[in-house]
Amino acid sequence: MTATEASVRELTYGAAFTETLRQIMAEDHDVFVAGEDVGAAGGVFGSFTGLQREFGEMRVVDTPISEQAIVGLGTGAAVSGLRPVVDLMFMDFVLVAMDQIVNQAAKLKYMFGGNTSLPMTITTNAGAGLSAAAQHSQSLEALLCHIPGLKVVMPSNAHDVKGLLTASIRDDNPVVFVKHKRLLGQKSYCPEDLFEVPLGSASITRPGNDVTLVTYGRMVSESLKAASVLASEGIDVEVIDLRTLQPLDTETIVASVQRTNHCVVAHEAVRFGGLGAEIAAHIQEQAFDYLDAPVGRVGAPFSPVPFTPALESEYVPDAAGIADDVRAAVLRLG
Amino acid sequence: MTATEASVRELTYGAAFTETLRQIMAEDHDVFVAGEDVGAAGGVFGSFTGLQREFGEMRVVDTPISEQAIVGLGTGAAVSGLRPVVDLMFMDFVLVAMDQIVNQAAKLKYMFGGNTSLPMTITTNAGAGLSAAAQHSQSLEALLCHIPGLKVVMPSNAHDVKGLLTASIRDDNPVVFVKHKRLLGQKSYCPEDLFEVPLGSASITRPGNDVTLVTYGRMVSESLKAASVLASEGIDVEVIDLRTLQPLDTETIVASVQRTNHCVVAHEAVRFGGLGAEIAAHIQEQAFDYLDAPVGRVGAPFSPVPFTPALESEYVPDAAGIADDVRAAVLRLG
Amino acid sequence: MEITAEVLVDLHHRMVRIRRFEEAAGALFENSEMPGFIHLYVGEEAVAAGVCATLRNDDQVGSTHRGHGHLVAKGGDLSRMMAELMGKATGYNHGKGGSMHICDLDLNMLGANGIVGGGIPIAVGAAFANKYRKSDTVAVVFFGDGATNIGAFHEAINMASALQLPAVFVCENNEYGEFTPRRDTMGVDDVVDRAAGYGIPGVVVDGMDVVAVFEAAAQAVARARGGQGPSFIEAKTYRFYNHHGVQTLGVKYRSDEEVARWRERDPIVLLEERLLALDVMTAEDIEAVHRQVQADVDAAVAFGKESPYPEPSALLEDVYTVGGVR
Amino acid sequence: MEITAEVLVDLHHRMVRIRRFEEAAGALFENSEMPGFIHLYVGEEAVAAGVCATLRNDDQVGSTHRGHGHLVAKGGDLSRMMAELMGKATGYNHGKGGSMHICDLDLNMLGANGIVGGGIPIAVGAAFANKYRKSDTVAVVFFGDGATNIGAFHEAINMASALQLPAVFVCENNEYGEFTPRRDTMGVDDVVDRAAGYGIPGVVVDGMDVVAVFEAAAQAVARARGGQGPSFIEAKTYRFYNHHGVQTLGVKYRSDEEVARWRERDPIVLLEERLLALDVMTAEDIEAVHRQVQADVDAAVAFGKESPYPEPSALLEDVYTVGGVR
Ligand SMILES: Cc1ncc(C[n+]2csc(CCOP(=O)(O)OP(=O)(O)O)c2C)c(N)n1
Ligand SMILES: Cc1ncc(C[n+]2csc(CCOP(=O)(O)OP(=O)(O)O)c2C)c(N)n1
Ligand SMILES: [Mg+2]
Ligand SMILES: [Mg+2]
Repeated sequence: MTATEASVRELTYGAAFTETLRQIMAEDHDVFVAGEDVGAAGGVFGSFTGLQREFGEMRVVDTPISEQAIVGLGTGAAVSGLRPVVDLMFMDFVLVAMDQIVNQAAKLKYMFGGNTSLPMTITTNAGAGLSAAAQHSQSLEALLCHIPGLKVVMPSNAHDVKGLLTASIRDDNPVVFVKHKRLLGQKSYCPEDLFEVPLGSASITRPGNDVTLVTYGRMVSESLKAASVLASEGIDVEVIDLRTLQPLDTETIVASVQRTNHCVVAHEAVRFGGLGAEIAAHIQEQAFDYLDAPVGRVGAPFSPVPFTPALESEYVPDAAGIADDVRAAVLRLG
Repeated sequence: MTATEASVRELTYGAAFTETLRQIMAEDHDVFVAGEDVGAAGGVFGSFTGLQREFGEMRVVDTPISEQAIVGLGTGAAVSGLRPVVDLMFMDFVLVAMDQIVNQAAKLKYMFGGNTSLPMTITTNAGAGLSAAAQHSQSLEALLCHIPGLKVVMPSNAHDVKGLLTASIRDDNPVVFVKHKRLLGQKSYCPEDLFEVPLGSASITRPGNDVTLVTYGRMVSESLKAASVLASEGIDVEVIDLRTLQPLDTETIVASVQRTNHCVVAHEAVRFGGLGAEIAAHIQEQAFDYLDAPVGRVGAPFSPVPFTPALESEYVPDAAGIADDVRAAVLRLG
Repeated sequence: MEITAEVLVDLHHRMVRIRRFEEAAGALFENSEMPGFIHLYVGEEAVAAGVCATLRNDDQVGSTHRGHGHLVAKGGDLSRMMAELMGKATGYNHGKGGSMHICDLDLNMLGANGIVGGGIPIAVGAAFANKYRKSDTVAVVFFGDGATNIGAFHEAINMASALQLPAVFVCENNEYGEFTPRRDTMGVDDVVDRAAGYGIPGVVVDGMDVVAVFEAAAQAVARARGGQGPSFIEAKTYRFYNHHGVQTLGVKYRSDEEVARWRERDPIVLLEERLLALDVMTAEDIEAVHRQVQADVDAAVAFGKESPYPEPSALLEDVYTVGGVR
Repeated sequence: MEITAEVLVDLHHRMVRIRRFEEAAGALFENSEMPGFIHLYVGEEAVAAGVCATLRNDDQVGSTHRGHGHLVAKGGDLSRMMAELMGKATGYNHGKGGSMHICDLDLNMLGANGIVGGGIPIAVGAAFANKYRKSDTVAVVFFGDGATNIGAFHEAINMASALQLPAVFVCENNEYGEFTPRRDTMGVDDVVDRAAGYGIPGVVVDGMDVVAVFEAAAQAVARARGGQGPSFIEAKTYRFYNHHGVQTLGVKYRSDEEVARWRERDPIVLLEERLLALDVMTAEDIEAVHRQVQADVDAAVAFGKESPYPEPSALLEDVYTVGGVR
């Protein structure tokens, strides 16, 4: 064991979330949490475990089952100068509160001519793979990224959970912070002290020269798996983890594609109209002359998420499918 | 005046909607209308004028201000075999009912393993340009097109209003039928008898050889204006009016681009993450080797819709902006 | 409807079917033999059974995430149910829906629903269709106490009142929404206090007493069937198991004493005591029902286990109704 | 709060300011000199004036699409208001909001809102902030009768009750939602019947009697300020003009007789009769108030007309708070 390895502090993705929240709440009394079962129960995914005991019922608020009022609570409190973290449990429930998020929180500052700020973080859990069926498995980030006024974050590992959550809560805009349910138990490196990963900056998770693989959330690990397989085939993949989806770090993406001349975008969300469409459209605009092949897109097929594991495993994109698309891009005959 | 001109029957876009609904309701007793102020008042845009007098209160139902329950009313009635037309007045209010539309109506058939059909049409009015500000001016079609299970229609003229509305109401799936507020008073050719414009088929509104301009809704007339200007500059533009956005007629688009080798997509919705992104991404996938320039995209900038006409006129895309992007595409130096 | 011996026997049968089905499903789930989330109806059987026994086949039922009991009570096929929970092609939804979306449209059971309150507007839409068709069919919708805090509930019940639809609203008040006590989430003693705000009649019934539920439901259904509009029933009940699955893991949110107190009022035991006291059934008769139902449930489990998963080609089927132009 | 002569004069002044402002705005609108939609408050002045006169500057006000009256009553600057309605850079929202989003956050008026019911959860959030900070500030939210049919209203008022927040819910019951009579959309005689469903006290007041409104509001606000939780006020009122704009075009949805009956109870005239009867003001005093306010309104119109539109560069400003990391 080297010195570096010895000092690596590991935490699960879920625990990183809880620890970060606890540290931020300790340093900033304006930060509070509200949502269904976030209090005594600690949240359905354990994301808020222990916080109510530590900070009390006023700072960790169990609410009625009322997603619209939960987001409104956050919006009104944020306009009043607090820094709310409101939880919507499953990303599918974002749809229940869509008016409050899109018509209200996202637009208030602009409609008010700038006369307010809205430092609210909405936390939620996305993603398929738990046989939770069509109303508890969606990845709906494309809907939010299209809305001016919102920021959208989807971390892929414990380190970024910490850095992005810190930046999100400290940001003066409404941020939707999306965890992936299947990453909650994944352990990885996470520093103890609070730090920020700036919103809007992607990270190059694996440098490479032959093709740029743009991804985020749970598809980062699948992409890295695909990259390993492809490496053995002589294809050197650069993997970019977007981390923040809105604002999108187009500079990092375009610079990479200008170098590799090939690109594939991979996400778990439905392919048609997903964020991959915006990224592909943007790349062909900005790097047209550099592209040796069309920008490939990996995403879920055009159907609701099926319940049965037999179909869900076909539905969710994986390393093998990503590798196929990368091969197609790189090996394309001009 | 020629014989053809003499026989041309003109109707406003809004009147075509009302006439079609009246004709369909007369022939199919399973069709009813429900929504806020659709009855005695005839709808805030006059779209339902006279229908309650003709068909009675049970077939033209004034509802409470309850968008979720309005869509649910349609969904439950459709599952029970009726063919509801439910109105949401402004497209911005789709967000209030987003759970009922996306989590329920769009997915029920699939979640139920196919054991139902859902012949519901949701009608609404989109678009900016009336100084109606950020909560009454949005074009949110990209949100709906991303959702498997929904169909989405946006007609550009009276003829298509009639043909598409007929096809929508007769379709056994949930269809969101989006009118543009600023087109309601526009007169154009419209046959008297009912007919269908099949969902999913685009129309080539103006054939051309140099560049394909893909558009829909109110941007069709702006695109045609741009095409006229460009024609005088020697640029021969093919204008495709998508008419249906989901399912998207990719065949017509790709075939055109393979011929013209240039493409611009224009819509009123916000450019980032708009439907134009999907179309551009798709074209570069399917016609990469045919493209002499990147697919251009025209759309609204990344802000909520401003109230004041001084800014709103800058916000909404127009013929001049479209022409600029087309020129950029066609005149691009390889 | 009168409480004849026949009705009592029928109520008992419905309840036992629910109980045995749920116990089997719960066991499979705890044993990791069943995918996804399941919300068991054990303890609340009297509500679904009492209400559904008053319904005709063509009456519609709207349901919740805790929907197995509603489907069993409406006459659901246990084998197709069990197969669905297991994600099999032979299931009600061909494996695409699972526990949270299980439905039988032939029985007019309009599906469980994963969104709290999401099924209420849809059931009201079914009630509208009944009135529209001038039929005397009634739509009944079940929902939890927690669901009465969500906007969709409010809009839908108000819509039913405004349009005077043939609908019955049945609140299964088990005093918790997941892990949060109801009293922390609303300022009323009884959920039924909300009915007056919609101008519709409401009653509270002992949700552990299936006869009481049956009688209240019979009245509400008759009222709706007679064109006199919607009404509200609050059934005070309790779930014997955890919100999701069987065992409570993690934080304990209900005291052992509270659970024990409710378990003493097991709705099936209460009915069986009555059946014996009234000499409607003997202990042997009761035993026989349990045995027969258990055999049916065992067969359902076997059917589910033996059934195949759907083929991958099913993934993209039934997203749309194709060729749906008439 | 006591109804002193001073309070009466203040109430009168607030009402006249609303009336004169709205008449001017309506005239500009009908004359096509004002863009967009406007929903006038004429006829309902006693509600905003009576409630806002009980408030401190730091108390928050949540509003609706019919929001001018709320802002004027809270002390809004008429010039910045008129400029906003005209879409000018000098307006409250720098022309970006207009009538449906007009706000003054320094006065804690949290903005008109174009979504029916959309402002209610936000006001409840402000009430939460007050409690969180242990301040005795109160959040008041106005909404129409029609808005009480929407889910956001239900969720928000229930949340305020569950969390015992310092909030006051004021329903402006003008008996119509756009062109649809209230009675067609809900099964209760009085909107206040809904308060009991949230376990909070509710009262009905004559919304044309500003003193009655003031007294009810003073009680509700004191209650909230004292930490005793939310309450509900239904003010029966009427809008003298159309839902949107001044004249009713198209279908007539209210009888002339009905409009005339309500106009006879003009809240300003009623108060002026009282002021005269009580010798608090003379006819000349009253006349002077109207004259002075009219001069202010005329100045506001002139200010609005003379003000410049925002520069195109403003289009992309204020979408986000930039550099907002503290
Ligand atoms: C809109 C929405 N919010 C939250 C959830 C998560 N959730 C599932 S069940 C449940 C509790 C429901 O409580 P209640 O309505 O009382 O029904 P019970 O589970 O007690 O039968 C919650 C919060 C959901 N499924 N949908
Ligand atoms: C969610 C939503 N649905 C519909 C509308 C259209 N709309 C604007 S005002 C209004 C009527 C509101 O009635 P009420 O709440 O009684 O207020 P009033 O106009 O009478 O003051 C409607 C339906 C809207 N703005 N928002
Ligand atoms: Mg419950
Ligand atoms: Mg009203």
